[in-house]
Parts: sequence; structure tokens; C-alpha cells
Amino acid sequence: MSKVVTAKEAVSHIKDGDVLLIGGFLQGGIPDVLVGAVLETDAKNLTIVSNDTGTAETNIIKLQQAGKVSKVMATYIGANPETGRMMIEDPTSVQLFPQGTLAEKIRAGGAGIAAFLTPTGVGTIVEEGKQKMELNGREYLLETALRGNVALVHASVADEFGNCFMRGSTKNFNAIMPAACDYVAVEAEKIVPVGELDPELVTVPGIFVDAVVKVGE
Amino acid sequence: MSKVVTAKEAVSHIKDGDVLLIGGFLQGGIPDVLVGAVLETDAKNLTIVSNDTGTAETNIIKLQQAGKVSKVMATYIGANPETGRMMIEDPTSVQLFPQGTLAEKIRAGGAGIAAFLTPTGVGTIVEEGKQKMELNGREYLLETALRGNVALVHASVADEFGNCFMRGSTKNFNAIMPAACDYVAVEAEKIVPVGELDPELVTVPGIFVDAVVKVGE
Amino acid sequence: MDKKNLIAWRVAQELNNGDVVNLGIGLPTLVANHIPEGINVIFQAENGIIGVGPEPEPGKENKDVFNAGGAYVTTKPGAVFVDSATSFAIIRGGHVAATVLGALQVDEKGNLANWLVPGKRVTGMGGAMDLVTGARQVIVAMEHTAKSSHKILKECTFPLTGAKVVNKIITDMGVMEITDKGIVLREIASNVTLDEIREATGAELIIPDDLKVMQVNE
Amino acid sequence: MDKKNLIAWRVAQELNNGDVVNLGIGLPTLVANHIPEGINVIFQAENGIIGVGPEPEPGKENKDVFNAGGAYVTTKPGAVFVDSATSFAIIRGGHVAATVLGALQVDEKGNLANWLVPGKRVTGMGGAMDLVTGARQVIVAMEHTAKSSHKILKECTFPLTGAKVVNKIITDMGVMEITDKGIVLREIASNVTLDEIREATGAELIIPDDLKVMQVNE
Repeated sequence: MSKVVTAKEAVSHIKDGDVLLIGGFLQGGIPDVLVGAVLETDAKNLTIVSNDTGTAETNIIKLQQAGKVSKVMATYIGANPETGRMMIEDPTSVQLFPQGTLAEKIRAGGAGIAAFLTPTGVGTIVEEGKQKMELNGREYLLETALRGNVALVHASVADEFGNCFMRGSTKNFNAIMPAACDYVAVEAEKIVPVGELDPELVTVPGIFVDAVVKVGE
Repeated sequence: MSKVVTAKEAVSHIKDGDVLLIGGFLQGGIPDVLVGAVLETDAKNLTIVSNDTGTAETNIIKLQQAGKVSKVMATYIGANPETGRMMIEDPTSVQLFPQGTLAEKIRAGGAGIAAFLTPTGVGTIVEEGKQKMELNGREYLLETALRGNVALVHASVADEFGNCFMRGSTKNFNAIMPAACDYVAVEAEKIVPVGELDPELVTVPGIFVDAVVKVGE
Repeated sequence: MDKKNLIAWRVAQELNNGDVVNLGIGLPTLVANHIPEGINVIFQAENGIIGVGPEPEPGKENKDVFNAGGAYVTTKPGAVFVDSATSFAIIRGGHVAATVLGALQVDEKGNLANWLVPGKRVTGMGGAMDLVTGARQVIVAMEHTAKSSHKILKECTFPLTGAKVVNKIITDMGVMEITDKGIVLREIASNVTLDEIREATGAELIIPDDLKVMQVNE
Repeated sequence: MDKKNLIAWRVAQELNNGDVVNLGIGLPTLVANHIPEGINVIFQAENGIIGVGPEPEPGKENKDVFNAGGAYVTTKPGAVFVDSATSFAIIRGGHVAATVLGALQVDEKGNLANWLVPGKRVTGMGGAMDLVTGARQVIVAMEHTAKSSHKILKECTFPLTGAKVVNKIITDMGVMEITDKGIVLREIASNVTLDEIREATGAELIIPDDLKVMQVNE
């Protein structure tokens, strides 16, 4: 049951208005081949969820420049000038979250947890519009789960079923976004037959994955 | 900075009234040497948090028979007749949770999440005494985080700093309990110098661990 | 084929290629023996295995690879091991296509009772409540009645495992689907009359125009 | 030693053996160069490394091992890699002993503003809000004033990174502790008078009987 396809096939499921969860951290462990392939599709009005929307040298900015992105959810946008520009033109088009809150919202989305209480952001502008709850004398924000239509992530090694190993600090958001999306495409530096990836090294179980694309290292 | 000690030293931190989180699943991957060592301490009035409190052949039942256990939190108690007896004599002494809820409560305890909304248990007796919340038209239970004073867990391999690899299905609750406790003792089938355990195989980071004890395989 | 294997075979026909499936103990475990050729089903053990294989040969057990019943199992190529929080994240998060389990009682609202008989010894719900809440399809596989008493009811009287969770009931007498209107009988066993199945059922059965004869293994 | 390294050295004296520590960008990164001998501090990068080592030699970079600033790093023996949810579980869960970061403003309630200047370009809070909420000790390391304007205030005017989170402020002029009563000056630099530090501070400084001269590297 091989899930190996071309990048073009892998992104052909993306529709207008989709929420895309894109793994990676600045220029590290990013699914840049898949994001590049999105540029070749007709999909527009996309919401991009990414830790940082990359840098001026990576591909998310090209989606923005092509007018395909109408909304961004991120934690840090200092390295992508186009996201900065979006924020200035329309502050509602860019939503910022504390990094741990964004990560936990995505984990909750994949784990069937509807919401969670976190102390992060209490007493800051992150509170705005959110329900506050007190528990044992401490205040918390109720943060809700986040899911996407499509996840695009980068793996060091994947097997043909989609089990992924993400090496070193490339795990970041790549490891947690697949469970939170309806359709998941992985680009992998190396693809091996099922059974060749040590089960104990699997970062993302293949049951979350729909498409595997081979890319250069 | 070696954390390797004897089992006796490792459990000497346990005090009367402590909440003990004990890893393992039935007879698999259980920290039976550490639990056996607790039997030799004076600690009493303990609360045991365990998926199942083991079987008639494992050591938690000996703590119960020695009168050291006043409360149990578990998901399944069909294999330990002593826990069944506790439940009959005093139904309030045994608290049962859905397995996913217990696991998530412990994860939350280690992750600084005060509480979470889960659909599990809605419409069942698990609801009793819990706050219900509606979100997007669906009902959820607010389940609070669970922490313990001491975690006792079993590892396949540990390094001297306490980084642990837990093989196969021995990860279960062993992997999640350390972060949720103030003091953590690991028993390991094999202990290696720091740097010899592949970083990509680490199930539990050593920063959570206080004591490492060598046991037979 | 005996009654239990007949039910298990019929359940197996409900599963699709690529499905992640959790089988309860007892009759449901037999489903693994009847998966149609060409269908790749991934069995999950809620204690942390995705890709459970058959029982190991005697002497070939791996002490670190066991299922939620504590029994040693093998794993298939591509199997993955996870901790309990991750395993139930998978279950609760809707990543399990189907869970197959027995019932003490099941009712026309889709309520399921299978963990506690009032007055009897309590063993705990284990992972059952999470499974019936999280799995995308909940299939009850059981004998239609318990000795002479009904198991399919208008309303469960035992404490519930889950409220409004059951999608299908597959028994030796037929295949039923829980709908908003009640229990629809989709298939009836060839050796059973409508009167017989109605009598064996403590709830109303809706009989559709396209009622079929229950598929059996040829 | 320059002013920044002087501050970084003094911060390093606050760290204990076995501490897990997160260093912010800028001045705080210098702290790693001044850890006392015999003290084993474990540096954490919030993008998923526990056990960060020094910069790699040119040409020895590993493209898969980088820190939260996107810079390539090495790892120490015993290092561990985790995903972002786990990394912030560690941070939020109180497993980081100390975080050292700069400030735009810090006030006598322990409020910290270091992510947003009203009217200037927004770059986002990254992991700072989680770090100041979760770390067991929050140490602000900075120059005492910004050119001629106060950074230590009665009340922050910029949007907060965290409310009531700061434990210590270490500057070129002294070491201060945030208490329920306000800012207590624990140490004062040997070349600074009480009048000078008071003038450079926009909040009241409580002077204890046991005020000490600020430790410096000999």
C-alpha cells in the first residue's frame, strides 16, 4: 500500500479556502518542495498556519506574493517581510499566538481535546476574546483546538506507508501537524520500503499520512 | 552527574501520604523492583495511581496487603483482587477513570495544562461531580490535571543522567508519568554512560529523572 | 463455522482497506481471522501498538510487546509503538476507523453498556469509553440474546459505556444500523424469521424495503 | 570585560548544577560563556533541543540541528530532541529552572514587556510568553537604562509579555529582586552610588540592611 506520489499529485487536494498547516521552523525542516508545488495550483484564499511563515528565502512568501494567502496564524513573523506587510495592511489577517499555545492547540486538534486551560498569556493581550477560568486560585485561558484541512510537513526518512522519522530539531511542528489535518502530505529526504524504518524511531505514525513525496536532502 | 543509586535509596524519598504514580500495564513493563523496595519502607497511607494496579503476581498487591495503600486511581482493576476488595469495602477508596482520560490527566499534569475538555465519559457516570461545557454544539467534560509526589517507572535502557528508552509496548504510562511528579525513580534493565543512548531513541528525557536503579532484564 | 466466527466474519466485511481498527476482547478478536484478501486492516492495541500481528509462536514471545489484554503479540512490518497518552490521542482524535466490541446491553439510541453490571464486581472501564467516543464507527458484535434475556433494548438499564455511540449491531440473527429513527434491520440471517428476530429484540426493529439476507462466508 | 559580559557573568552565578536553562537572544546568550566550573547547566532551545552545545565549527554544521533563532548549534552528550508540543510541555510544566531574557520594560510588580513596541513593526511573541509563565525563575538581564530613558518602571506601558513573572533583574548597575513589597536592591555595582542607581530607575528601590557590592568576575 504505497502512498508515494509526485509533489503535484500530493497538493492537488488543496481547495480554495483551505486551512494549511505547514511544518518547519524558520528555514529548518521546512516542506519547501510541497509549498512550492502549491504555487502551481489554482488554490487561493488560503489560511496558513505556521510557526513563522518562513523567511524571505523560503516558499511560503511566494504563495503570499502570488496572492494565494488571505490569513496567517503564527507565533513569530519577523523573518518574513510579506507577513509583516499583511499585518500592517490588515491587522486581522495575521493572528499571533504564544508558541506553546499554538503547538498545544494543534496537538489538541489531533487528539480530540476540544480545549485546554493554559496559564500562558494571562494578563497580556493574548487574553482578548478568550474565556478565562480560575482553578485552585490561579487564572487560566481556555484555548480551543486547532485543525486544518491539509498538513504539509517535512521528514528525514519516510517509509512507503508514511511512517516518518524527523531528525534532530526538524521535529518541531512537523511532528504534531499531521494528526490535526484531514489530508496529510509528507516530503521526505529518503523513502524506504515498509518495515525498513526502525519502529522505535517513528516520529509520525503512517496512519496519519496520505501522500509521501521524495525530495532532495 | 550520575543518578545511579540502589533501589532502597531511590524509594527513601517516599513519605506518608504521598501520591505514587506507578508505570506499567498489567504485568508488562512494570517497575516491580522499585515497588518491591517501597514495601521495605515505613511509608504508609499512600495513594497509588496506576493503569491497573498490576496482577495478583506483581508487587503493588503486596503494598496493599501490607496496609500501605489507602487510595487507588486506575482504569481497570480486574486483575488485582486486592483492589477489588478495597472497592467493595470502601467504594470511595478506588477511583476509576477512562484510560485515555487518566493518561491525558497525567500528561496535562506534566505539561502545565490545568484542565482539558474531553468528550469521553459524557452521558456516563464518569460525569459525576465534573463540570460540563458545551463547545460548537458538543458537550465535553472538564478534566483536571493530575500530579504525583513520586513516579516509579520501568525502562529498557537508561543512561546515567536518566535519559530513558522504553521498548515496544512498555512505554504505556511509564513514558508520561515522570513529567508529572516531583521526584522520579526509574528502574532500568540496562544502564549506559551518558552519550551512549541514541538521542533519537529517548522516550523520557533525563531532566525529569532523579534516580536510576539497575534491575535484571 | 460456529456462531461466533459467523458473526466475526460478517463484521470483517465492514472493514475497508487502510482502516485502523481496535478489537475488543472475546468474540471481537476473532474478526482478525476473517479479513478479506486484499484488504489491509491495521489493528491497534490501545496500550500503544499500531500494527498488531498474530500471536507469537510459543517460545518466540517478546516480553516488551503485548496487547491491552496483557497477551504477547507480534507486530506487522510498519508497526509503531506509542505511549498511552499518544495512543488515546489517536483514539480520541478520530484516527481509529472502527472499534468492534461486545455489549451487555445496547439500545435504540445507540447507547452502549458493556463495563458494569450493577451488584457485580467492578473491574473498570479500561479504554472502552474512549474507544466508543473516539472511533469513527462503533460496531457491536455479539450473540443476539443472553440466554433468554434481551440485549438489544429500548433503553439500557446498566451504567453506560457511551451515550449515542453505536453505529451497527451485528449478531447471529442479523445486521442492524442505529439511525435517528431507531434500529433499522439491514440484513436478516437466512435461518431466522422476522417474528423470531422481533421476539429476540427488546426494541422496535424498523424493516426497510430493501431488507437483505445476511451475508455469510461461502 | 565589557558591560554585557559583566552582566552575563553575574547572571551565570545564579545558576545551579543540573538546572535546565533557556537563554533569550542577544545579551542572554552570553551567559553560556560564563558558567562556573563544576556547574553543569543544561541549555534548552524551545524549538526542541534539551542539551544545546556551542556553535559548530564552520563546515561542521548539521542542517537538522538548529536553535530557536534558526542558528546551527551542536549538542552535548545526553542531549535529547523533542517536538514543539513536548518542548512547550516541558516549559509550561515547570521543568525549566530559569529563563534569562532581555526587557524593553520591567516593573515593580514583576510585569515584563519585551515583545512589542506600540507603533513599531510587530514580529510576534514566539516562545517568550510561555517561557516567562513556565520557567521557575525569570531573570531579566539588560543594561539598566535605554540611552537616557528608564526601563525599570513603576508600571510597564508597553504590552506585556507576562504579568507578575519576573523574579530578578540583573544590570550593569546592580542585582534586584522583585518581591511582594516591590523591587529590593540586593547588590550594587562598586562604581555606582545609591543616588545614581535611584536616578536610573523609574520605580522605588527598597534598600535592605544587608545590601552588598555586586559580585564581579575577578
